[in-house]
Amino acid sequence: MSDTDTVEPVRSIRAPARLEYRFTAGAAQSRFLRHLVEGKILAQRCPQCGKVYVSPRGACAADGVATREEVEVADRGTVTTFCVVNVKFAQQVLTIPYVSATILLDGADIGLMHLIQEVEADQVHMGMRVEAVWSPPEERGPTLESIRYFRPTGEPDAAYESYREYV
Amino acid sequence: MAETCAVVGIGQTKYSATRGDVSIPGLLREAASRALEDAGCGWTDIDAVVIGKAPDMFEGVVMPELYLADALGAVGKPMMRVHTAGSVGGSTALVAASLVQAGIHRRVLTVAFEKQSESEAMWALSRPLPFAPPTLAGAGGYFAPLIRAYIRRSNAPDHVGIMVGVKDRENALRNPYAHLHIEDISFEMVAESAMLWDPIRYLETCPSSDGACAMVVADEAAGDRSPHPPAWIHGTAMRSEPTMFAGRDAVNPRAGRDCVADLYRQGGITDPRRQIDMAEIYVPFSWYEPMWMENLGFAADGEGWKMTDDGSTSFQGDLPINPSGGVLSSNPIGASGMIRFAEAALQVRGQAGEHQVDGARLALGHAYGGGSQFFAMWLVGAEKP
Amino acid sequence: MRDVAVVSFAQLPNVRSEDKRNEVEMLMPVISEAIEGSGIPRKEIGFTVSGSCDYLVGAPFSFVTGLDAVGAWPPIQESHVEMDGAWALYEAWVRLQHGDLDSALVYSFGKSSLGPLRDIMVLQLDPYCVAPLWPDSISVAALQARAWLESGHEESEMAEVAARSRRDAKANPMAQLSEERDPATLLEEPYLVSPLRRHDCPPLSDGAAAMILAAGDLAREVCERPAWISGLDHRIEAHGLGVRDLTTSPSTALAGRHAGGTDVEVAELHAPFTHQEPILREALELGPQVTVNPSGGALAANAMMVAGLTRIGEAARRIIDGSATRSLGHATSGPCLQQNLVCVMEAR
Amino acid sequence: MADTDVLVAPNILEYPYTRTVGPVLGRFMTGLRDGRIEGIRASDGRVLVPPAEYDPVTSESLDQFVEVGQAGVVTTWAWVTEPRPPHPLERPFAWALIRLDGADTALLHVVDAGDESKMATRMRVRVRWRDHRVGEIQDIACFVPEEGQ
Repeated sequence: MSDTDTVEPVRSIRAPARLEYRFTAGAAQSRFLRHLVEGKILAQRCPQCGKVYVSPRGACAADGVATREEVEVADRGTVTTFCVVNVKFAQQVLTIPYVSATILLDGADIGLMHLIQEVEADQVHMGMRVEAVWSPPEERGPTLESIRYFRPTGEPDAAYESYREYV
Repeated sequence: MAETCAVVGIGQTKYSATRGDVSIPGLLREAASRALEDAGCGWTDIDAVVIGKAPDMFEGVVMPELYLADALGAVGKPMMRVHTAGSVGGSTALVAASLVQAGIHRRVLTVAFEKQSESEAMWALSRPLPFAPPTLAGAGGYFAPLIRAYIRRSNAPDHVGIMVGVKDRENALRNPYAHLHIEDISFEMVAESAMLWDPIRYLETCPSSDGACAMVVADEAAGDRSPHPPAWIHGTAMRSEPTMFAGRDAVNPRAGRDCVADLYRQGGITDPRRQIDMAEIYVPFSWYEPMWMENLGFAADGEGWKMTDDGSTSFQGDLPINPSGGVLSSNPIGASGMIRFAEAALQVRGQAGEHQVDGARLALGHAYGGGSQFFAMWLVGAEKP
Repeated sequence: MRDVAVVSFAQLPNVRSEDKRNEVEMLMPVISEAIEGSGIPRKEIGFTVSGSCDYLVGAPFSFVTGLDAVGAWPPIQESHVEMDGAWALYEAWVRLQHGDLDSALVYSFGKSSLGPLRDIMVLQLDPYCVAPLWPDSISVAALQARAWLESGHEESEMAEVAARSRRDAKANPMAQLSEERDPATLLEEPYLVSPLRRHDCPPLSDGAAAMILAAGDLAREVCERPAWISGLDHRIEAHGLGVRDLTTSPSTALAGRHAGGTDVEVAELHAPFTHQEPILREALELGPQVTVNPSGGALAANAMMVAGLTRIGEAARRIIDGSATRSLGHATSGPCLQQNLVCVMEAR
Repeated sequence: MADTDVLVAPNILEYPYTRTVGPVLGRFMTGLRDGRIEGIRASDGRVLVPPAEYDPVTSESLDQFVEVGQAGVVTTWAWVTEPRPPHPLERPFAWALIRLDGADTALLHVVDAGDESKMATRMRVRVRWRDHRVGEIQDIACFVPEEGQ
């Protein structure tokens, strides 16, 4: 047993770690998520700068103040910028290529990240007008997945100047 | 005002996808021992240790300073651990410098590292959280839309990103520590590599590396006596802004502009393009070179890509950017920022070997992190400020 | 060194589970309270630094969203340590020594309710030879407790610490556990992990705290009785439990000597387990005349990453409110008091 | 909607870490796989078990290995009545710091003593090896009280 040269030395160990946490969405986010079940997109307006946040997080990060006033925004908007995802990685649920876009919903002052479908990836472009495709009401839950994706509305593109501040 | 201080020792590991020959402490020691040797000092000459790395989840070691205290000779000394996302390597160096600038310590050892091979880095960055849409696609998925917006704003031609991908890999061939040594790198090779996160191609992205970088930061007296030329610190600055707020410009963030303005004020820089000899900039995706050229005031808005296009940022250019090969050639995330800071210092010390820029006397080290919201920078020079 | 003082401190009430609020929603009111308490306009604060731990939340970069509570616009000079907020305070104090900035915001947050804290803390331990066995944090503390007991102490001393802490906590509205218990009856309870009983261990807490530091004239201007930091130091020991004498705390003693921790009237010691309080007391050479943990200490409220900063905040509060002229705040990190920080404050 | 309706969801953090061990820990792990416990000699002559890669006093690299005994004394211990899921044993057991014969520092491991009354500081315990060993600290299944006590 003392002859260490006869077998390969140990070079690595396995150290799996599994920890079970809970994730809390917080008050503002929870109200937003629950409204999705009803097909509504709830935003919050900052009392200082007046900007409309969606998804709301209960605070205006620029001012560091709580946002309490709730406003509803449209479920359609403008693609301000996007990425065509063509890379495979662990825990990915979508088939590639898919388009992940920043969408400025009408009435909001900040973009929301979501998927663009019902259009070829190479046809998606900045300024494209899109609308939400909701899951059937019985399948909706308090999650952004209640919006299955966004799809082109066919409206003319928004002018670059109308959204360039929001990418 | 703050005390004068200098970098008197620098050490790096060889960067690679998996440093299977060492433990985590072994990896840090490789860099730290080289830094001490360069500084001509021993473990007992060090007053305090500051370490930095990106999320603990990469290695699954919570607050690793606790376990690493022994290996870094910190027992009985003050030891701190910094975490500011991707900018952490830079911030860590700034905290170390701050301890000397405050007049509290004479010599501080600072080390930043990542041993990403212990886990799958992409997992830690892209783990889906409850209630979110399944759009998460890693760092590339976050930055690609910003790059697209930059291209739209500046009307930059597509080949600029490819040029950076080629240039930084060519530079890496002169740096023995670099992870990627692609001997036959060419424009065609980058152009034809897979489009991963359109508009980002595979060879326009950084690798995932294991590695560590260390520095010894010392006060003026120790700098004066250091066995090798010191890099004197002419300015240090950090700025942060929130990730998401209405009207935020994430393409050309104000935090970066404010940070560099503070740095230039400290260093007496009025014409950065002319006064600064080279820079090591945090460029994890090729397009970030032209983007940061504008953010850092080296080019006017919308003109950054022209510096890449006309060769100004090449090794032979008038403002060489990332002669080490940059983040595109070596990316141990938590260390990547410190490598920028250390490489800038190496250049003004005249110790960059084959990738030494002729006549580099004043250099900028830059790091950023989060959603382009955390910035850390320093300005180092061959002469005392 | 430049004169720097704690001029304002705020904390959330510690609770078992802060279910209704996420980190930003928790931090906003406490940061605002600290800033308003200082009277310094938010946008004029020179430096901001926070302390937190991703593993408590179970998500990387958890401090990033914390920044949303600050109002970091226009951009601010800001940093973060993945450590207890007490080390964020240290970084801020160092930064103020440069002389170009006069004030700093320090904050920290921690929610123990989100994950299995006893197991999370295992990942602090030697990742090769110890963590793979999963010795939970209470078991590790129990090893130290027995070593301390067998160096010449009694379990009744531990029960006395527990009873006094929870009794003192009755006067602290921010505490989570407060009760009147007879030490003798505490000893009749079963062991949790012998020799530790439940009352020897800290509660699981969610909390957040924020503090404002100011230098020189600014401190005098905004605060009637600033808690001037007369000494601040921290030290670390070897990591391995089997290489240390667990019955003493040499790093606390060293930090205490460097910080000048003598002649204090009040000491807030970050001792999450009962046996650790006398170990720290001895290391800092605190005599019987020193009031220890009048807030109830970490045995009454122990929000991770917050409890250390809170000790300094509580010690500062006693200078600011005039009930003490010299006080000491202490913070610890790592298994069995591996790393320790001492902050000595005084009225002038 | 009531304010109390805050959404909560499970969030499982699970990573299969692989740790490369380097030469010093690698030799220790190799020894365990082969049923042998090796420490390392520090600059002050002490034998450290488990071995440190770097000297705790001088910080210099260490490489002088010393085989130590497979039995030793308990220097402190804690009794677990209700084992937690990740714990090495499913029945009540002791965590212990154990100084092996020939070593100057103590190793953290578990003692399968059956009952708390069988545990005492300074008691002697002996390694019980796992049947199938792969080169990791769990190759020591546990320690057991040495016979004849």
